Amino acid sequence: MSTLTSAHSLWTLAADTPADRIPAPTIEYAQLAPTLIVVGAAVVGILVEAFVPRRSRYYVQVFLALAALASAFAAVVGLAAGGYGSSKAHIAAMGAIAVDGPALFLQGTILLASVVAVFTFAERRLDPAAHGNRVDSFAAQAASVPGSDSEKAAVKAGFTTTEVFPLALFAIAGMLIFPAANDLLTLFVALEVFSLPLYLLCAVARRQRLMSQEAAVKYFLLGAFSSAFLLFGIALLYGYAGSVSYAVIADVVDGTITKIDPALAGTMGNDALLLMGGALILTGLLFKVGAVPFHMWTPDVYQGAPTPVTGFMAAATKVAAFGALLRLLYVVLPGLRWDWRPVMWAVAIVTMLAGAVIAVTQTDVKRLLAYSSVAHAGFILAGVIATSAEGVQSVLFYLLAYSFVTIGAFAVVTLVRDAGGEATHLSKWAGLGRRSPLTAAVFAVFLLAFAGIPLTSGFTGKFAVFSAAAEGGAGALVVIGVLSSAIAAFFYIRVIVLMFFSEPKADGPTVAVPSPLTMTTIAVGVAVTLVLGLAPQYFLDLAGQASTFVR
Amino acid sequence: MENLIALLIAAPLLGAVVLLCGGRRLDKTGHWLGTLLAAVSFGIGVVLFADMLGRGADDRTLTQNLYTWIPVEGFQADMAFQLDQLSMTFVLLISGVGTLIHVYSIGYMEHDERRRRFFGYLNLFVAAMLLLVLADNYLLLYFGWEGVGLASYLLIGFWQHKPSAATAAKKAFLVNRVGDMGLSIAIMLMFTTFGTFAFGPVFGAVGEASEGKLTAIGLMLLLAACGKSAQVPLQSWLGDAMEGPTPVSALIHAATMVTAGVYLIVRSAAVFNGAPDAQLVVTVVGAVTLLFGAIVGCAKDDIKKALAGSTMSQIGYMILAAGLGPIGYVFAIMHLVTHGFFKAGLFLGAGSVMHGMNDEVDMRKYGGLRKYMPVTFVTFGLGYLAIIGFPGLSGFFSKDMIIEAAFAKGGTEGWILGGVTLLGAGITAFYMTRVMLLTFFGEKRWQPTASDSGSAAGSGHEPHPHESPKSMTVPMVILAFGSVFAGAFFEIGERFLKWLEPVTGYSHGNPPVSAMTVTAATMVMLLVGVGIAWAMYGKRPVPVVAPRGSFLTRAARRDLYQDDFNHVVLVRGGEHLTRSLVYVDHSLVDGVVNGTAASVGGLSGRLRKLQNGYARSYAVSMFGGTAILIAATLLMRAV
Amino acid sequence: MNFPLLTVTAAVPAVGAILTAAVPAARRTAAKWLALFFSLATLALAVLVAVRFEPGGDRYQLTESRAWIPDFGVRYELGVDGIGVVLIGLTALLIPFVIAAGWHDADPLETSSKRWRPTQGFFALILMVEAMVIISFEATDVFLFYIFFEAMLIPMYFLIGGFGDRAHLGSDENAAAQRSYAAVKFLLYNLVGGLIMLAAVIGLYVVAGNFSLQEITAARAAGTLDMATNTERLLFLGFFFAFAVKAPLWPLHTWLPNAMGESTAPVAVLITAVVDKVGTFAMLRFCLGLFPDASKWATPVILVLALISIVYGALVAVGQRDIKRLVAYASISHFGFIILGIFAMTSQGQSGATLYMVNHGLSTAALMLVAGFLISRRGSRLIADYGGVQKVAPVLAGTFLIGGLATLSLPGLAPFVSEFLVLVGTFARYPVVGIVATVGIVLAALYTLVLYQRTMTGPVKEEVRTMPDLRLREVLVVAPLIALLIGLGVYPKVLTDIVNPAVEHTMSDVKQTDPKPEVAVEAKNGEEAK
Amino acid sequence: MNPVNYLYLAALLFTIGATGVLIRKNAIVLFMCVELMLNACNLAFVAFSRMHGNLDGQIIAFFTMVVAAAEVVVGLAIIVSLFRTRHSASVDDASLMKL
Repeated sequence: MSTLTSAHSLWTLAADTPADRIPAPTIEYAQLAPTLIVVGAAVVGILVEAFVPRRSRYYVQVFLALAALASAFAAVVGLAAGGYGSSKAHIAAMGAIAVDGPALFLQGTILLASVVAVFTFAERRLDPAAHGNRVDSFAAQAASVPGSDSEKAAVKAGFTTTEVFPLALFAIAGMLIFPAANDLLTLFVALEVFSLPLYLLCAVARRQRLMSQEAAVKYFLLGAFSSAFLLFGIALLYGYAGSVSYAVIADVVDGTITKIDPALAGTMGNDALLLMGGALILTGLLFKVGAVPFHMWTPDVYQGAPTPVTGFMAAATKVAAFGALLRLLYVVLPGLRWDWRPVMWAVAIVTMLAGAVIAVTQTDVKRLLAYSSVAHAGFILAGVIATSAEGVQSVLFYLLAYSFVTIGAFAVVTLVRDAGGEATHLSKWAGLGRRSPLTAAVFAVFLLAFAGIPLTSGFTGKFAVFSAAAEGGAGALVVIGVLSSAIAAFFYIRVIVLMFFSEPKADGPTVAVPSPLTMTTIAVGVAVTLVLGLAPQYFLDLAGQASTFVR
Repeated sequence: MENLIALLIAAPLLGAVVLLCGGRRLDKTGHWLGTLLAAVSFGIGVVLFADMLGRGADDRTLTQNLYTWIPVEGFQADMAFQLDQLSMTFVLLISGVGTLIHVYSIGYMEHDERRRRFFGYLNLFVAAMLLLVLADNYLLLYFGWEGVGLASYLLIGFWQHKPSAATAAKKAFLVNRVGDMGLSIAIMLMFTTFGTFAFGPVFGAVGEASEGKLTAIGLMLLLAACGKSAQVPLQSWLGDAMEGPTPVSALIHAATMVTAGVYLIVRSAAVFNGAPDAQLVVTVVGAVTLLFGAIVGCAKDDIKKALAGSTMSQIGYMILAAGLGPIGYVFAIMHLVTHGFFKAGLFLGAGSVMHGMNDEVDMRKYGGLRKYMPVTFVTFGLGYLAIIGFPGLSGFFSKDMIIEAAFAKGGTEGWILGGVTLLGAGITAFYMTRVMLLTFFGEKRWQPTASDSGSAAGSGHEPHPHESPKSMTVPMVILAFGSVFAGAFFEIGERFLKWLEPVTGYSHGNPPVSAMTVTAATMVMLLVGVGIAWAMYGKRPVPVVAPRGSFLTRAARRDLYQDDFNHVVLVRGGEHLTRSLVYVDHSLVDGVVNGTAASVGGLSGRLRKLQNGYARSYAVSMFGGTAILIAATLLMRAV
Repeated sequence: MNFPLLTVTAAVPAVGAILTAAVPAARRTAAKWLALFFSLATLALAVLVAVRFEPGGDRYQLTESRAWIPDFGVRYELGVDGIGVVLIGLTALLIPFVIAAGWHDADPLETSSKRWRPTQGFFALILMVEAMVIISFEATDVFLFYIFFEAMLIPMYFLIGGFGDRAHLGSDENAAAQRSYAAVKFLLYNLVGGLIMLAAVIGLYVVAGNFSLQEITAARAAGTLDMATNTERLLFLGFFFAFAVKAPLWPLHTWLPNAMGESTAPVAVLITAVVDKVGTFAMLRFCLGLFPDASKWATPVILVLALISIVYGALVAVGQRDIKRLVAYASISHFGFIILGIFAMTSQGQSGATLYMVNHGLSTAALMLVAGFLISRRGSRLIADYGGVQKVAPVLAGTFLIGGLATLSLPGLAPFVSEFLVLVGTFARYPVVGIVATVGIVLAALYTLVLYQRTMTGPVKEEVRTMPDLRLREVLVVAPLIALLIGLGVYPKVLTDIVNPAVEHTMSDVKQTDPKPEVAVEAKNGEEAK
Repeated sequence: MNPVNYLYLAALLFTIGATGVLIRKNAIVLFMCVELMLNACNLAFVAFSRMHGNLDGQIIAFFTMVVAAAEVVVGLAIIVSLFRTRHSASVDDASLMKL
């Protein structure tokens, strides 16, 4: 910001000043390492697509992606260990990006989730081999028309869409920035950076490509629509505060800003700008977290997208979006607490209830999980509303718990297959527990975690969020949350009944035996679910230490 | 010495356990074992009795405290026994008559393949009954009280393959349960009033308690007594109870268990003395039952049911006497004992008759049996004379005493009660004579086809009456002796009065009329009763098929419609109630829950429709949502 | 800290569950014996607990305390008072019988696939339930208790829904549907109760800041922790609702008949004799301990509901056509008595209620298991399908009768003691309630005897003519239960001695003293008053 | 001229764009409407930048254009592939997934 004003003063002066007077921005590369590593890897990935022979691309890409994510996570850990999460937390890159507890915690979560998600991306054992080539769940050639000769040729030639890995890396990079963004511009750019690749990833399913493309279109149009709202909101806030930097806006909102020029004085008075701007930005973020009434894309997109992508999206997107939401509400708009809290109350309540209620009558596993994710968004919002350190802590913890359960659940969904690919219709899951008890048991664990049954991470998270909300004085919200989780329990249990208590169908689906990749994903999911359920203290501490924003 | 008390109960209890758990291998010897153990108990009783006589009138009470049964803060129930003259009387009666009936049953149940279990139940009964009379606190008494109820249930329903028997057993237990409710409430009242329910402390503190409380306790005890002793309004089970084997009817439903109510009231003398209103109710119940039973007894053609009616009526005498207070307690017990002898004798006689007649019970199908079974005839006859109060026999003394006592109550009550008892004596004479005539006199009326009202043994061929085996006749003879001499024995020198007086207390009261006149009146009633009976059944032949009879007769045959009342009001009503409740449970209580679930489902189905698959409608919802969001935020600021 | 006996007691069955589940499909019998062994080991440990426990000592003994989730103020705190000891004993005692009785209930059908190992699952789940029940009897930390109170629903749910009664009405699909309906109903009822309790637990956390039962109780007593009246009442209701569903109290009872009707007899015993006791136990320990004033405030309503349960349950039981549903409604009636005793708030009432929990466990186990044997023979649960069994299977009939007599609480059998104590305790404070409750003893006789008469007596039905009498295994299951019923009926002292001190503590929690009798009597035993 | 008028214009354009998204069928047109909304935002940015007299708004506008360009690439790719599959660019035809 300072640079810009100075630049502006230059600009208004005579043009004879030498350009070298513009000070080069100082970038703390070390502290931005996680993001930079991922972006770099993504770029390299593009080059790999260009130069590495097709045969070996898959391996290179997988290795590259995993290495990048691992090292990025290492960097995050290093930063956290270096105290950037707590004592040395500050704002880097000329005020564009915050390096603080929440940012690092969420980035760590996103990276871990992405690692296991990439495992499912790389799974090549589930689909039967086509012409002797092992295939993953992505289209041989996304560009070719489904059922066309070119597609057949591509399949015959054993093409695979290895581009998904760089795309995923780009998306991850955007997600890493999103919760750390410290001015609205960065927020917007990050949003687009992680949205656009996701749109594409939705479109490249190998099976049921029509649905996949439809999902992509819907996601894209609605996403663009929402980001337009977000952008307009940014514009209004900028108009209100004369800056897009969180810190400045916050000061203006509080009225604690020091130097007030007449223009600012003029716009500052106009609360409409502030409120409408805030509301519009909230719209954009609530769209990403899938809160009612901005949730309607979730079921369709979750169903249409390739299941690994769905899992990745459901987990990582939520983490990133909620991170951004937290920062916006806790850093930029705390001064407006009394304005947005009631509204968010309403949103949270509607989200919890609608998500739970509509899920009751779903007949497709992926749509069911989509609606359950909506309901969970409502629960997390309850924690967001607490506006307290406990609130932040609980939300961070919940996101950690939730993302692994989600990825695990969708990974299990990829295993249950019949002739037409994944058998996602619930009726096909009947008697799964009889046919392959282990798979069913694992899925049951995830469902119980979703339902918030004690001894699973779901319960700990729910307790954390609700107790934070209750301490924040939102008792009624807790009661409603409890009721809606009762409704939610009903449909999770319906699936369990279906799997264990109903007789298997003769033409029922088979459970594919996955490679170690997916197995790891599921195993990690189960492990995290149980650990966070039985001994959550360490992670609660982590989240607790990470629960203060830098401003 | 007092350590023997527990053995009184232990012996038959052991018998019950061994016989019931012993399994088939005891089928051969079981009945001997059972009889032996009952006899052992009687022997111990005699020993204790001798010891008791050896001691002075005031230190004759023995107590034995085994252990604390239920120790809870403020609530102490001991497993403790108390043997005083009153208990002693019962111990001898129960174990004595009990033993005799064991012996009798050996013969009577010879052909029943479940005889072993029968003896097990009998022993169980004896043990429970002894516990009842030996307990030193009401809770333990309650233990015995329900114990005899169980034994009675098992024995009435002994022939369980007969639905009628099973039903009768269930009925008996349920009606008794109603009485038990009274007993338990009485105990609770004592606990809240005195903080204890052991005889000694309670009776000691009666003085300090309010009369209201005492009356309440008294009435509850009376309710219990009504249940167990088949007094109006809880008398309905006794008639049906005759479904049980005859020895059972003799032991449980004539001699011992049914008299437990009398014991309870006499035992609680202290309480009742403090509650005159309760006493009045007792006398009324007694008087009503006295007539009720007698009338029913007049109309029944089933010999056992007739005797059952008479039992009811005789116990009515005792209850009435007990209700009179100190004037009557002693005579209530005395009549109880004598009645124990002659009524048991009568039932055994009836049993012997049925034994000879293929278990035919309809007296109209008897007739002229005195030639075929002389021993039964004589013993039954003596019992008959005793019960109608033929001068010199035991019934004469005991009943006479009660009638006198009733008059001695004084005032109009005295006159009314006295009148009732006199009338009762007359009716007793009538129906007993009727039984006698129908059974043993006249000419034979039995047909080749015996009805199937008997047990499985009831087969279709011509019955050929015969005298019963020794094992059956001997007890009858002994009981006949008892019924002849007991009364006189007790009465000479007022032995019985002196014996019990320390326990129950005695006051002579003020008879408005002299004992002689009362006796004279009784005799008159007696002759009238016998005369009418002779006129109706002795002179002219008795129709095998019962005539329709007068309204009163028909009413009496149906137990004065009391059962029908129960059936309509309680049974039917209960059925309707349960049915409707089942319905409520299913459709209302459950319906609400299922309804909620269903409505959630319906709501879900409707909301689902919003997801119509059109991207643009999603956009609309987003747009609308945003609009609302903005509006809301602005509104928040506005207000 | 010395040897963590309580943890071990709860851990042994859990370990057993895991091992049993791990037994390969072919070695079914091995799994059964393994499960039985572990349940017996648990019983031994439970006995050890009872031995180590000094009735006169501290309120909570054998305590353990470790940090668990400081952020939520949650500690891993265990400790038992007399009530806990007795109930742990009951649980550990009944499970072996449940296992032995269910020996063949989970043998796989020929049709089912090789990978499907129902037997291992069945016994593993039973042991898992045992572990969770035991630890919830031990927990003195509200959160810890809640965790297992909720978690035990899951294994129970699979036991009900996964292993139905082979003797079902109608077709297989129909039965499967009925079964999963019952299971779902069970789970949803209890889950809703639990979630509402969760709200209350969170509320308690907000108010008190930690979950330690002892600390909170002490603070309440000392007055350092005062709740607003309404807060306390709301929290109480939240807790009580969950326990009332579990107990179950009218009108939250309708899940029990379905659950007991559809599940196998041993599982039905597990539900009503073991798991449901957690509800009543928790009322005694948590509702009264944490919210004494609110408990007193709510007493009138609760007493009325309990009365309704007693009478209503009994009457509906009379109207049942299905043996197991009848027993279920009988249990509802009995739970009414237990709750009555708890909230009468007299030492007799509460001792009675505690004994009642044990005795009802034993009596229902006896009755239900014999009923199970009966049903497995004839393959029908309908009362109307039986008749005259007593003729062909006297031992079965006899044991059935004794179980029934225990259910109608005949003196000399254990339930009488507890029922009478409850009645006396209630009567002492609320005479009218006490009198109405005594109606229950008549109705109990009614449904028991009607059941016995219709099934066991009368002419022998054709279908039961060939019915075999109890086998040795079955006798071995029933005989000890009956022995216990009689033993505790004539000598309940063994239990009361352990229970009484705990009850005194509870009474002091709620600051209640027994009503004094009108007339003080100096105990002069024996001699009569003239 | 008062920069506020530009804001009004921006608001108007944004609304038009939004309305277009809601009422038009063709995916391309829809997409154009979105672009219109983004441009409205740009206009607003520039106008505010003028009012506050600092450069941020204008710089943001450039960013927005870049982002919009990227969006076009992705968007057209998706829409085209959809069109080639279904031979129609109507978003209402793409409604396989519902309820």
